[in-house]
Amino acid sequence: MNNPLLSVQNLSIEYVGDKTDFKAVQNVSFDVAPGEVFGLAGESGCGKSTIAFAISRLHKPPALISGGNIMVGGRNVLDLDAAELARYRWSEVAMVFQSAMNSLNPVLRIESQFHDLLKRHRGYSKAQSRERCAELLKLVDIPADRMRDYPFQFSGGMRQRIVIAICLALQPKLIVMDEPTTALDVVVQREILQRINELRRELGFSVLFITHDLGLMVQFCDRIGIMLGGKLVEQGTAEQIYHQPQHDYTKKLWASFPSFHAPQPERQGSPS
Amino acid sequence: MTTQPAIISLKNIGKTFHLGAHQIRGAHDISFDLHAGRTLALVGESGSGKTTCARIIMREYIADSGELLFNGSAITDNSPKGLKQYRKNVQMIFQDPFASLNPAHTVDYHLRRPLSLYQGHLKGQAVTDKIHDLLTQVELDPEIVAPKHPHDLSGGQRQRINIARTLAVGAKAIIADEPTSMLDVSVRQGVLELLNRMKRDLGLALLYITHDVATAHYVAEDIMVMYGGQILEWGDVKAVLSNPQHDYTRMLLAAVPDPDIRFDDPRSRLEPNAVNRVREQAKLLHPHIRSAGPNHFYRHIDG
Amino acid sequence: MVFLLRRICFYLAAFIAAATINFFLPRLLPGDPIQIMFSSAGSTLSPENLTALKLTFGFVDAPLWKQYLTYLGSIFTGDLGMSIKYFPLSVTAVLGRALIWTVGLMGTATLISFTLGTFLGIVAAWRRGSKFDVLFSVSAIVATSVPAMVTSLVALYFFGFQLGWFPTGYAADPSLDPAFSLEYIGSVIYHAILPIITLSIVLTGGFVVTMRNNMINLLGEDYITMGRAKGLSDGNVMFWYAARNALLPTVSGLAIAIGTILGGSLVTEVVFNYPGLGNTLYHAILARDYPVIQGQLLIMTLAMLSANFIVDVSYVLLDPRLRRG
Amino acid sequence: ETILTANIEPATTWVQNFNPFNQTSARQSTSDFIYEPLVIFNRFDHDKANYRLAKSYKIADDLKSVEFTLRDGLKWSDGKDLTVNDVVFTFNYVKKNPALDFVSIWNILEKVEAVDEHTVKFTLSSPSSLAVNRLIELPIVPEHVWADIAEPVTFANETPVGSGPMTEITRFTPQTYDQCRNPHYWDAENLKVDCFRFPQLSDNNQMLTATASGELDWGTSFLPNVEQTYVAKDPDHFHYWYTAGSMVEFIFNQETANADNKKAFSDVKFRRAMSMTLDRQGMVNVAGYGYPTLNEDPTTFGQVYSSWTDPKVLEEFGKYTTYDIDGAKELLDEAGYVDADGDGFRDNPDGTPIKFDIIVPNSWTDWLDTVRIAVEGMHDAGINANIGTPEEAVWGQDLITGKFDAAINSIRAAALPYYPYQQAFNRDDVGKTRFTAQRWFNDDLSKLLGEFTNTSDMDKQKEIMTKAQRIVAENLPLLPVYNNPTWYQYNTTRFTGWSTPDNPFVNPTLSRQNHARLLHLLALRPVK
Amino acid sequence: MKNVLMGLLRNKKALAGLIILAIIIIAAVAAPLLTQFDPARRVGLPHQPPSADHWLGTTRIGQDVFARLLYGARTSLAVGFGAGFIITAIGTIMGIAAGYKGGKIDEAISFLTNMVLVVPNLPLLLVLAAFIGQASPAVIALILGGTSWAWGARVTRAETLSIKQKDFIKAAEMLGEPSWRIMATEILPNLISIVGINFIGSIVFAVITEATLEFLGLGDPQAVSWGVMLYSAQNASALQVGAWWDILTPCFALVLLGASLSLLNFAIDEVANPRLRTGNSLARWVGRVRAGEGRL
Ligand SMILES: Nc1ncnc2c1ncn2[C@@H]1O[C@H](COP(=O)(O)OP(=O)(O)OP(=O)(O)O)[C@@H](O)[C@H]1O
Ligand SMILES: Nc1ncnc2c1ncn2[C@@H]1O[C@H](COP(=O)(O)OP(=O)(O)OP(=O)(O)O)[C@@H](O)[C@H]1O
Ligand SMILES: [Mg+2]
Ligand SMILES: [Mg+2]
Repeated sequence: MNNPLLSVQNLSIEYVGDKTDFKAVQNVSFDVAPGEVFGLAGESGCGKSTIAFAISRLHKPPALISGGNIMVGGRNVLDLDAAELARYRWSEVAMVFQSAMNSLNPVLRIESQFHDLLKRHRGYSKAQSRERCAELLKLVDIPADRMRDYPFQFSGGMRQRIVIAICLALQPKLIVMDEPTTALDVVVQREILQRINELRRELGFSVLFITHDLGLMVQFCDRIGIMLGGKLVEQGTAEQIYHQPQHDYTKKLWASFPSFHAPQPERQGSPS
Repeated sequence: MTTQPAIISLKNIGKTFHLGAHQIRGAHDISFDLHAGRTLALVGESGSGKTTCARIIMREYIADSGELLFNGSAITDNSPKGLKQYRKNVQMIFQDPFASLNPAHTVDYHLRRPLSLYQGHLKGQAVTDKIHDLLTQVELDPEIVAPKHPHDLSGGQRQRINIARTLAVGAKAIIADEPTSMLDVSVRQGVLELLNRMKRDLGLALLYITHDVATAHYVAEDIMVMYGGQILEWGDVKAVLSNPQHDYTRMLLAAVPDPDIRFDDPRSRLEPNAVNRVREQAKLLHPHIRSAGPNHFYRHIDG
Repeated sequence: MVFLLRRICFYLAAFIAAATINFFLPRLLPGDPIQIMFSSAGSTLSPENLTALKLTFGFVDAPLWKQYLTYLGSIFTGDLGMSIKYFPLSVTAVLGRALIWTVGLMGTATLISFTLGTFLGIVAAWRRGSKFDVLFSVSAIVATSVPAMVTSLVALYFFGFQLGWFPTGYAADPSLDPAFSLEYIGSVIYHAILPIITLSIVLTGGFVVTMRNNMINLLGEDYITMGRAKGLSDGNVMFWYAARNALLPTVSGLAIAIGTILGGSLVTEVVFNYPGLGNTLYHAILARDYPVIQGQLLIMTLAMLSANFIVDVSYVLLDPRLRRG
Repeated sequence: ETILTANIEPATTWVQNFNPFNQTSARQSTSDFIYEPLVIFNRFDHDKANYRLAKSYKIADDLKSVEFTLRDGLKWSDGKDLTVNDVVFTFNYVKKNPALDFVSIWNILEKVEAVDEHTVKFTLSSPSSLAVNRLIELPIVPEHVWADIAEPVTFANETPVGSGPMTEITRFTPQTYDQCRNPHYWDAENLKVDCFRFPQLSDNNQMLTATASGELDWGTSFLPNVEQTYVAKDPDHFHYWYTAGSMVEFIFNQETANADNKKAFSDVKFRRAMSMTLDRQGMVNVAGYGYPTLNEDPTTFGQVYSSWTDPKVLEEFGKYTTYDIDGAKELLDEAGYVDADGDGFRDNPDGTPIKFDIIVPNSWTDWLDTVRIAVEGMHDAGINANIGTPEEAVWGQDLITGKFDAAINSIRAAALPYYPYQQAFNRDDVGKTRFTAQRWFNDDLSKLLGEFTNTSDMDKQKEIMTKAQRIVAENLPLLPVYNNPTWYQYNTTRFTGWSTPDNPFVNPTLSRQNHARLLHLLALRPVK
Repeated sequence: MKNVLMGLLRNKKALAGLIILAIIIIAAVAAPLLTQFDPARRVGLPHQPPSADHWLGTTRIGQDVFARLLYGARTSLAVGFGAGFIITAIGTIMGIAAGYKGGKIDEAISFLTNMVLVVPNLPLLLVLAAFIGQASPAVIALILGGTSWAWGARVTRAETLSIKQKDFIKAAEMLGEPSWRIMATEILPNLISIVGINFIGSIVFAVITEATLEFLGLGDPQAVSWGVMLYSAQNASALQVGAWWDILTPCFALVLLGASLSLLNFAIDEVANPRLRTGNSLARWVGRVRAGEGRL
């Protein structure tokens, strides 16, 4: 791929244990092009979040990046020093976490969760932050006058949308979404992803989308990588993954996915 | 519908929660039957009242209005003994396999307790044999699994233990409240298969509660779509899903991920305004019931 | 608001219950308190003499329930009777005198230990597993298990007697008259340093451990990670995100800790001859000065209740979820 | 201005109370220093009368009345005249307010009247040669102040008007107070100290610190290891002298509720044996740091009244008050106290068990240690004795009410041996004081003591006491062990003229019981 | 249960705590073998410094400090464990009953608990001990047990409330288990670490409080215990006269016992809550980073 926005190269990540180490990510490589939605699928514990964390360099001991590079916009993220890292985070890569419920600070008003970010990266005053906050909330269909509320006063779907608005605040080139909608209803989930899709079209950022719902993934992503036990076992366009799955594991995943839209696909493999 | 007698029937059940000044409609005018050898799926989004229905059936909540019938007769005995007698027949499988088994006890203990409570005639070796049977029935290796603690087991295995536990009681009806939503995609199928088999082989009546329309389609004979405490549409699974009548049902189905229609495709699009409108409307009470086929009913939106 | 109202009702009930216990306790236990009280002074007193004295001090032989009602009434009017040992001071005056010192001592020590302990706990949690963490968490654990008297005795011995850096008693230089002068205030501070330090040592450990554990539990939360992902400075995330939330359970722990603090300050005051409530209580007990003992328990309970109330209020202020709820 | 810093009483906080009738919470510097006595008898100078407010007194020949003559020109500290009317007022005032009468003076008094401008006459209810000692215990207060006091018992007398050398409270804080010279003091020319300063000290350790720092001129506290902790700090100026004070003894309650114990307690052989188990020297050395004065005198007189002791009595009964475990065992065996039930302890001759607690105030550590040593000895002799450690107040009450088996107790030392005997063996005092706690009485003894007060003839008195002491030594109702030390440290840096072992002109202690402390104060001279 | 134990044995802090505790217990039990002296008797000259005869010197009246230390450990341990047991038992029963039963029972127990919590504990104990008079260690343990359970009850209740929400409790109810059985066999085993922490914390509290009461002179001065040792030493002005062994010995013993138990408590916390753990993995992690095998 020419000039990928994100290029993960031979990434290996371990969790250091008391006696032995656990290799959570093994030699994973993939690229994400500007404006592209790249999906990472795989079952629980296969290392998806571990990769997502590494991209923002959020890991803490005992996680250990034991090999590989993460290139964003041509720079190796792993080589950034503390100051560069602070600048890099969120302004280049923003992130939506697994649970919408808990990724907003429960004791801070929504506006101050925008403000601390904007102040840090842009040096905004309170008034400026408030103005920007209003704009952003409008983008995700939340009335701007609610910015003085606390997170617990919003429903789960609204909270997730607020997080997305915060993600957009610095106009990052990449947004990492780690199972952003698992806790939500299908309808809400659809509304949110639809909104993200529109915003992506509008603003041109790329998305790294993590989920274990293959159907949703094919619907939303341009390209998809399938992970199994820390390894990236298959990678291709959504089309390919859906219609011509190569790896046995991918096939098995499809088999266990009952779709009611399409006529039932022939089931391969036996249910476990 | 079917000719077999209903094991459990709900007749015009209503339940309102009072939270200080305001009220929440938990269930309104709910009626349905659970039949032996059949699965009834109850779908709906979060907060629509599914669990409330389950709890009313489990007699954890007392309904404000309406009747709960067991084997065709209204329940009158509210003593602990009567409750126990009832629960011998009606059991529940919970959503979170990690929380529904006591981490302090072994699998063996989890199955031994219902046996000693409900199959008191079994003694000594007979109990152990029965536990083996049960575990084999849910496709687990008794030798390996019985002595283990829950945290040594995977989510799918735990859910199987839960199923075995209801079998140990000897229940005729099982309420499964989102039994697979916490499981990995790859093992969900297995658990559902197992439930299906139990239904077939043992003639159980199953209430399958889920927000995942796709799996409901896969396991159930009948389906009910719930919103705001009301059942908006119900009937044969195929009929309802292929020919939804209520706007809300339509919207719900449209929102189910479909690999064949990408987001960029205008067909997939849900208009936010439309969504809100449907939601607002579905919240209202709809007393008029219409039929759209021999086994397909819905609440008609007036005006 | 409903929450606070409920609490206030509880406090009122608790206060009356405490007052009741307070009244009946000495009367239920063996021995006639009045006899005991005067017997030490009465080695040559004739019975007539004793009776006259008792009457003067207001010990009447009314029926218990009547005494109880009088007692309850007098509590609410703030009249706690006369001290025997410190005659002619009223109990209120004796306690009032002592209260200032205890409040100063405990207040400062609590403030220091809470701030320091919480801060150390935050940093230890943030740098979990580092040398800093190991050093401070282990010494905090050890510190929580050291009795206040041990710390006080050892500090008194080394810094008071051996090195002579600090005075070994009193709340101020006895040769100075209480005044709002630099000299006097300086002397008060100088005399308070050692007791405050020992008391703080006793208390800090607990705060370190609670705060550290609360913090560590919180650090796994998504919003903390989100704070870091936002590129906020470590300090910002540590204090604004993590510590603020971790503080909530610590603050409620503080309410319970007040009891420990009172106990600790009692021992410290006795060892350092600091004229606070604890010391007063101790000597009142030795002298069987029942009116003072009763008043003291009451005032301590009242202190606990107010501390709890303050904690309740600050809890509401700290946690927006309670404010609206 | 010369200020003398002294430790007069332990306190956690000073309370301004100078009511001379108050025995519980008034400052101990009230009597003598603010309210000067009529006369002070100096025990250290052959009980010589030092005339203070009175310039003389006279006991009537029939011993039925006493007349005191006041000095001329006496003034109260506010400048008003001090007259016989004040004396008469005071005694009648106390009669009117019995709660003030802490010396129970009206038990022996019939009436008080002014004979003339300078003379006041006390008529006694029965003849007594010793009434003077009691009369002078009551402080004389100014009529013009006290006549208007509505509640004299609770009156705090914060700004006292007195007759003594130190009447002016110039400074009073909870932690220190200054008591300064009386501007109208009649004996001002002998008074060279301008002010007392009393810092508040609450326990041994604080007193030690204050004394050892040289801050105190006059100390009256127990100091552990005084040579090392005090004298060594400045051997040229820091001194101490512990004279023999109250007599400490073990007692057995003759009227104990425990019938089995009572059998043993009432047996003089048992008491003698118990007395022989007491390691008195050990008690003095170990429990008392060597400060108390050993008392192996079966009459209990000991060193304080050594001039009264009959050597024959000592010879005859002295063996029962010397430490001799084997002797004790022998005596017990002889008397039939053997271990009947095999529990390792001796029982009564009739087989009933003996088991008792010796009670001691739990915070009086020297006594506690004394009892420990006693119990060790009793165990060695096979007696099941234990320690009971109530609070001081409870101990006092138990002794008064008689709810105990055995105890350690003390009797105050006074000018004559008559007083301790009168205190301990006066049947009328049962239930009123702790001194009669052993509840042992003897009619012969009572008669002798009655005779004693009916004569003022020294030889006659001596004869009576010789008979009395034989009765006591023979029956051994009190098991003397030592005399408590009277604590006294003095610092010659700022003042001289102290009473010392070389010049023991006065009982040196500053405690309230010692009226001669006033004489001591007047002898002090500031170092220039 | 087994896991907790295994976890404890693997935890360094727990191991240190257990070893110290074991030494103290052994010393207490084997006291007659370790010293020939009677702790209550005078066996030497007053205030002798440590020597071959008297390993830790003698007290003011010539008792052997080492013997008193050993026998005193018995008292401290007995009071600690006794009171700890009572406190924990009452606290746990109250806490579980309030948390599980809810409703009126909860309200009553919670009120009682909060009541006890707002009455200052040490002052109350002081008054009680004084009124009872020369409280023996056993009496002190009883009073402590009766007045100090509230904290445990509150914590247990809170934890019970969260366990009660778990589906396995609901499952047991659906099975028709009687409520006593749910409390005893479903809830209690899951509270094991809380109960453990409560127990050990109560022991520390009881040991310290008993010593404090005795130090203040409200105990039985005859008892052979660390608190009485402190009291006697303080009364004899041991520090001022330079007899440091007399007063520092019980101080040190108290600190050691307290520290060992607190370490154990901390470790239970760590075992129960893996997040708190700072095990070997961090050391290994640091090693690997140093070796250049990786970064964050
Ligand atoms: N702090 C940690 N210490 C040790 N192992 C860890 C740690 N965090 C994660 N792991 C392990 O690393 C593996 C990968 O975890 P990761 O969170 O990346 O999985 P995931 O694919 O995101 O799963 P899920 O879909 O459940 O979120 C898992 O097996 C997990 O047990
Ligand atoms: N005990 C209760 N007290 C008050 N309100 C309740 C109670 N139980 C349920 N509700 C309310 O009743 C409504 C229906 O709840 P219910 O749990 O039945 O929904 P659900 O469809 O099961 O949702 P989910 O999919 O999230 O489990 C919700 O709004 C809920 O908040
Ligand atoms: Mg993940
Ligand atoms: Mg539900």
